[in-house]
Amino acid sequence: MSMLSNQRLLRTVDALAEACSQEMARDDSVFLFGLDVDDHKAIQGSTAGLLEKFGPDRIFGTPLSEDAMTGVAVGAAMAGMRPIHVHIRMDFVLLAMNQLINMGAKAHYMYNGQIQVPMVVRCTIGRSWGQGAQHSQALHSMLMHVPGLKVVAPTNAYDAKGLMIAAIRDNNPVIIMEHRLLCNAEAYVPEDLYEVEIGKARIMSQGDDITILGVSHMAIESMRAAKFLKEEGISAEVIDPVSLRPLDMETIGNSVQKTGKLLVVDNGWLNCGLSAEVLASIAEQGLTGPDGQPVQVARMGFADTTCPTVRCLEDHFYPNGRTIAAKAYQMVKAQPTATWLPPEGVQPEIQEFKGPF
Amino acid sequence: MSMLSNQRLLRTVDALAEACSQEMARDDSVFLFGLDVDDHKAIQGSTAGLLEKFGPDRIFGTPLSEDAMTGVAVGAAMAGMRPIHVHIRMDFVLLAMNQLINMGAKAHYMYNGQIQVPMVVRCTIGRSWGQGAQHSQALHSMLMHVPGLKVVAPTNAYDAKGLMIAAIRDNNPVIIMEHRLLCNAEAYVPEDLYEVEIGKARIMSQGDDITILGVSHMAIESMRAAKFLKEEGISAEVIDPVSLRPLDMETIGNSVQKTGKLLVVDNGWLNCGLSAEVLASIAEQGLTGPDGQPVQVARMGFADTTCPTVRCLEDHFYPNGRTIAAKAYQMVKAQPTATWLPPEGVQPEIQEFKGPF
Amino acid sequence: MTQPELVQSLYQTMHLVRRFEEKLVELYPSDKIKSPIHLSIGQEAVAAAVCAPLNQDDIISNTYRCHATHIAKGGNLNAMMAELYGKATGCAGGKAGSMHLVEIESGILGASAVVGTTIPVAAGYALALKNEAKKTGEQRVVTAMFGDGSTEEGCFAETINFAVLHKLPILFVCENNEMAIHNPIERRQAISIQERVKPYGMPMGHVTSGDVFEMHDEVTRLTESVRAGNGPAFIEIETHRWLEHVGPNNDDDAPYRNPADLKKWKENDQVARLAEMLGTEKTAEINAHVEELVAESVTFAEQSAFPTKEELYTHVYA
Amino acid sequence: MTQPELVQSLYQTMHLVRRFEEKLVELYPSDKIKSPIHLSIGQEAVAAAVCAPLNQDDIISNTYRCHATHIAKGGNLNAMMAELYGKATGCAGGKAGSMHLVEIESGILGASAVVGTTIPVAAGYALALKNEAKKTGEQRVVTAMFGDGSTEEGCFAETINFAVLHKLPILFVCENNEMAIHNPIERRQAISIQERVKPYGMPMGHVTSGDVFEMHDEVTRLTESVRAGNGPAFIEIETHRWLEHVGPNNDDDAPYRNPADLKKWKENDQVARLAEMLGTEKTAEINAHVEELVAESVTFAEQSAFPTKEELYTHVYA
Ligand SMILES: Cc1ncc(C[n+]2csc(CCOP(=O)(O)OP(=O)(O)O)c2C)c(N)n1
Ligand SMILES: Cc1ncc(C[n+]2csc(CCOP(=O)(O)OP(=O)(O)O)c2C)c(N)n1
Ligand SMILES: [Mg+2]
Ligand SMILES: [Mg+2]
Repeated sequence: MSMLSNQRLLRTVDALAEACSQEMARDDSVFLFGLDVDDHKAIQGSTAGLLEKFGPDRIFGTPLSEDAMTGVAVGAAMAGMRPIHVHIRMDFVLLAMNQLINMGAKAHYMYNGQIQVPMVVRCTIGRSWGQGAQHSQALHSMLMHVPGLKVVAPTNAYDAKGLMIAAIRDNNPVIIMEHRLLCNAEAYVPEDLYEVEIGKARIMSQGDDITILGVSHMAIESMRAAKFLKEEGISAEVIDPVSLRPLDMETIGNSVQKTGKLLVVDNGWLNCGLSAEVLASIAEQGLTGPDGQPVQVARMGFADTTCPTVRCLEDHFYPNGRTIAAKAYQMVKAQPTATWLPPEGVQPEIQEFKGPF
Repeated sequence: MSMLSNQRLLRTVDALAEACSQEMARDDSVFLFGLDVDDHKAIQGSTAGLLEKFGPDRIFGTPLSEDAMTGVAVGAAMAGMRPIHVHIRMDFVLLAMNQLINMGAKAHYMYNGQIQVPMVVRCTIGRSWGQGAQHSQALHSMLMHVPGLKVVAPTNAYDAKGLMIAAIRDNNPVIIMEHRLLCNAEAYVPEDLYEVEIGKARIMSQGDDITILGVSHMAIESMRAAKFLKEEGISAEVIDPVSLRPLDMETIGNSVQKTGKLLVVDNGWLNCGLSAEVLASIAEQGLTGPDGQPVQVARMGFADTTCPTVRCLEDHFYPNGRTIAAKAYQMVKAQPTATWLPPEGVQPEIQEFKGPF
Repeated sequence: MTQPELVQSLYQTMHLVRRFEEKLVELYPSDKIKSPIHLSIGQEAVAAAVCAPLNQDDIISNTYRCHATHIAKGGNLNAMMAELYGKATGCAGGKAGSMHLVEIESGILGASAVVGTTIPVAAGYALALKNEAKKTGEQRVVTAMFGDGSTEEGCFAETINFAVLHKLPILFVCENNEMAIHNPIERRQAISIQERVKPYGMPMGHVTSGDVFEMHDEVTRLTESVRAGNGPAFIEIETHRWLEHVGPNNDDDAPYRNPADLKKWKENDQVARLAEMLGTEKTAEINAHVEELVAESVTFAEQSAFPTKEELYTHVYA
Repeated sequence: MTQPELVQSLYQTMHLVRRFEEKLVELYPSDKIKSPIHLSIGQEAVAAAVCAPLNQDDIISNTYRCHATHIAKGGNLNAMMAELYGKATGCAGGKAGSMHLVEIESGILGASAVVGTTIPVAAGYALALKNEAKKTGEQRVVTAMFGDGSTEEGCFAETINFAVLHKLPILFVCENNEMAIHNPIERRQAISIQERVKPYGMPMGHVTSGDVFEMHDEVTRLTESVRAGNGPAFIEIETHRWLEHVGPNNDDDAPYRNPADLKKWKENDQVARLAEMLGTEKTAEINAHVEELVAESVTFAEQSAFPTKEELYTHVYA
């Protein structure tokens, strides 16, 4: 992360609120709307203070009408405004697919550049405390499938602010996928306005033995895995893709050519997902490791099931630092049946998380 | 295709209508509904005769309400009926994503097996005659992403009938993806009731030099490519996956171990798509060809753009027999820049197709 | 049912709902229930009234705020509590939790946490029951529960139209607590639900009094109309949520609350009212029984095992 | 505008639409236009009336059946015909075709082939214009065109509610030809559109006569109400599609047709009526001009080049 002045430790939600507030002050075509954005809970605090500062014309709650409200965002964007539409869970975006994909993603192309759709869709992936089948989905892979859309997934407060600003200024529909467990995570965030480039991955920790690409919350779990692996003398390079579409295959490709091994850990299902895309792209390019051998690849992600509610099943639904480390260990040691598992570690954002929501 | 008695040459749409008719006669819990299913055009003829035979209680048009009508299908299925819900274009399924994914795909799991959702969703991919951005999408990859759904894509009348019957009898939501250009293609179809197994691919033509996996209409184009390649002395094994989720990776894997080369030609976008999944799966398994080298892989599909309306751009949006052959040629000859292109061929289903719809 | 029997029956249901949920309030800080809970405390009368005219094989379709109707429709209390604990003995083996309670043998169609989704699903079930009645001659009915907020989703309008068009055997019940999370209805809806629905010509009811007997009479009248084959009916029942939207706490002083409303509704508490009507002796008897049921459900839940990890992979496909 | 001027202006617009589309009917068998065309022959009066009170910088939002309003709103005829041919000079360079016509400098927001999608999009545009007016003091208006079928989509109900709630400067125009493809309205809608919309309290109109002057007066009244800041208005205009749903042909004897209806509407043809009002001389003058415009558009389209293949990759992202 580049060094900018006036850094403060901020929670991700505060960084998001700050980004919106600064952009709304800078550009009066920006407005923010969605269910519950203007209540006292303020979407975990991520919209806090905006109503007081900008009034109900520029931040307002809506009826429960995700489909039409997405259309309203599309239309307002076509007219030159810069709407930010907020969903408190990504699962509800399934109600907005028609507008997002049939209109939002296509208008600029279909109308041959005459119209732009500079809109932002914020949505949060739920997890823990029994979010269950319908409040825990991460649908980025579906959205990544569609030309015309951009998708980003900040995993820390710094990126959250910089991506939010970049997304607002982008002239295309940008989906910002947040993660409920990361809402309160703190990072140093500059006071100034800055953009985090959409389309650039970030190397979170350098390493030589294996590349681990961790998406959204799995970037955090991958860092945990890297720590476990270090104790075994394995040096993992952890990459946070930050931007999912466009995806920075160059950074990933460079890393795997150095390590010769790639483990993609998606915060989502595998089938036809981001992890498939990355593995396919590496294979298609025929990338090789330092030994000249093809890069060895593997992927992890949500179990190929619906998400169960009870914690003891949920624990097996998601990869975690230990299972990621174990998989990486097998790959590095070239022992596919090795059963080494790191000791139980702490996952404060999970262990400390208590709903009710 | 197995040999059953009483084969007749039937169009795909006639085969679909026959399958529905026979299943509706056999099982009175089956019903068929959707926009325009009961008019004189009868969804290109694929629902012809049903109204006369089964009356308006079991085949009926609906209001323009894709979201709720999908919910109605889910609910009726939960109650033990076997609805077939028809969309004349797959693009409209984007309006049904919430019901399909949040309810249809999850109910059986979320309710721990207490409830089943034996429903069928038929939808047609449009192409040609300026179907354009919003009438040409193939969204199978999005649906394949979701545990709980099944997705099949018949490319001939035989499979259309057999898959329709299998889908009706399946106790899960099954999406049948048809292709507008294949509606009138004829094949021999048994009079009897038979199922085509969901989850089994079909080898369309045997070959040793390269495996070409062609999805939906691209199975036809891949067969054309194989013909071109044959004239160059290249023997391509063409596989039609038939079923997309579950996907028969075993048949594909066996083939690539024989040929050492795989070209996936999807009838859809590449990014996070079926083609990515197949390549990832091959790479993950570390499959090798007869020479012990890793399988060489590549993929083709829709251009990474919205679909344009005018034919001259559309022609470049889709792969075709010639471009597929050219790509396969490069792979087999190990000349990535080889510029061989087969002569112009006939694509009667495209050249003869005249809308208006 | 005689009037005293009705009073007793409604009281027992309401009190059971109340006590079950008060038990949840008590248990929740122990973190044994790890799932969002949307309580119906204050709204029990609706569930009791709505379920009163239903047979076991009639169907109720629920939202995530489903404890009250789950109990009122006759859901097994032990399996319900076990589900909230995420136990293998839960009504969905721990996979559902509070937001997706289900018990098909009691006619309880699975609940959904996506607002509005169950409305067309309920209509689809009703379509099947209309079909069934042609063979059996007996019309089972579907009661579709939903909040005021659901009526803003497009699928509500789509479903109402379809149900009227097909004369489906469904009673739409809008449980109007005038809130969607913290967002008051007047900031979400341009006109009243009554005005919007009236033109469809369904038999309609609108209970604003909070009076459980009025609810009961109206629901009974409309359910019987549905059962008689007259097609769908619609009722809106005004009520008030006493606790926070999700979770076990009061949020009396949250800015979205109007304290006068809360006070008015608490003074209009139907549980207390019916207890008084029944007299201390009868009430004590019922209460004792209710306490046993609730206590038993907790014991059952506590003593049950969690599902084994293999369960993660069961029932993905049927 | 004086009454004679109005007659002339409405006639010219309607006749231009009619002749442009008749030219398409003639051209279509040549296969030069390779895209589904949804013609408005028989419905021209609606477009002429709706666009009459609009300024160039007002916005019209269209469905796939968009030729008539594209012309009436002042869309460039050459660029329009070129678009139907798929030429680089088309209003969207061949990427749009008939179903997605667009010309933002004439206030024509791109059309959509997914029924209902443009309704909330139009409302979003109106939200922006409401905002703009706070700064400029001038209220531009959005006219949202849609068919009777669109009103069954959930987003219609969602949008109406939102528009009324936010007092958006939008005129909703339901062009009711009583058909969605071949499906008559009474088999799709349980109650009339008027009944459904009336409760929202918007200024409303309902023109059943087919009379272009009545349409014009009603649309003008409502557009001015919207422009004056009174919030949304709604008008339903009954009309009849003379040709098949999509394509250039008659389908008079298709089973879904009621020949009496078609006959009645053809006898009520506003193009013929206004021609008569204008007299042969004036009509001939206008007609000659129209023929020139149409012929010129064909020549322009024919002589224009197709886009180069690089165009496939332009404008994916802005
Ligand atoms: C489609 C959808 N949008 C938003 C939400 C978030 N949400 C959960 S409950 C709720 C309020 C629903 O209000 P209402 O229907 O009146 O039910 P109540 O909670 O008052 O019983 C909202 C907006 C959701 N679960 N689903
Ligand atoms: C969401 C959606 N569903 C179905 C279709 C198929 N379709 C195309 S036009 C049409 C009829 C629409 O009727 P109406 O809104 O009355 O417009 P009209 O064609 O009569 O002008 C239908 C169902 C579609 N394009 N989009
Ligand atoms: Mg409510
Ligand atoms: Mg119509």
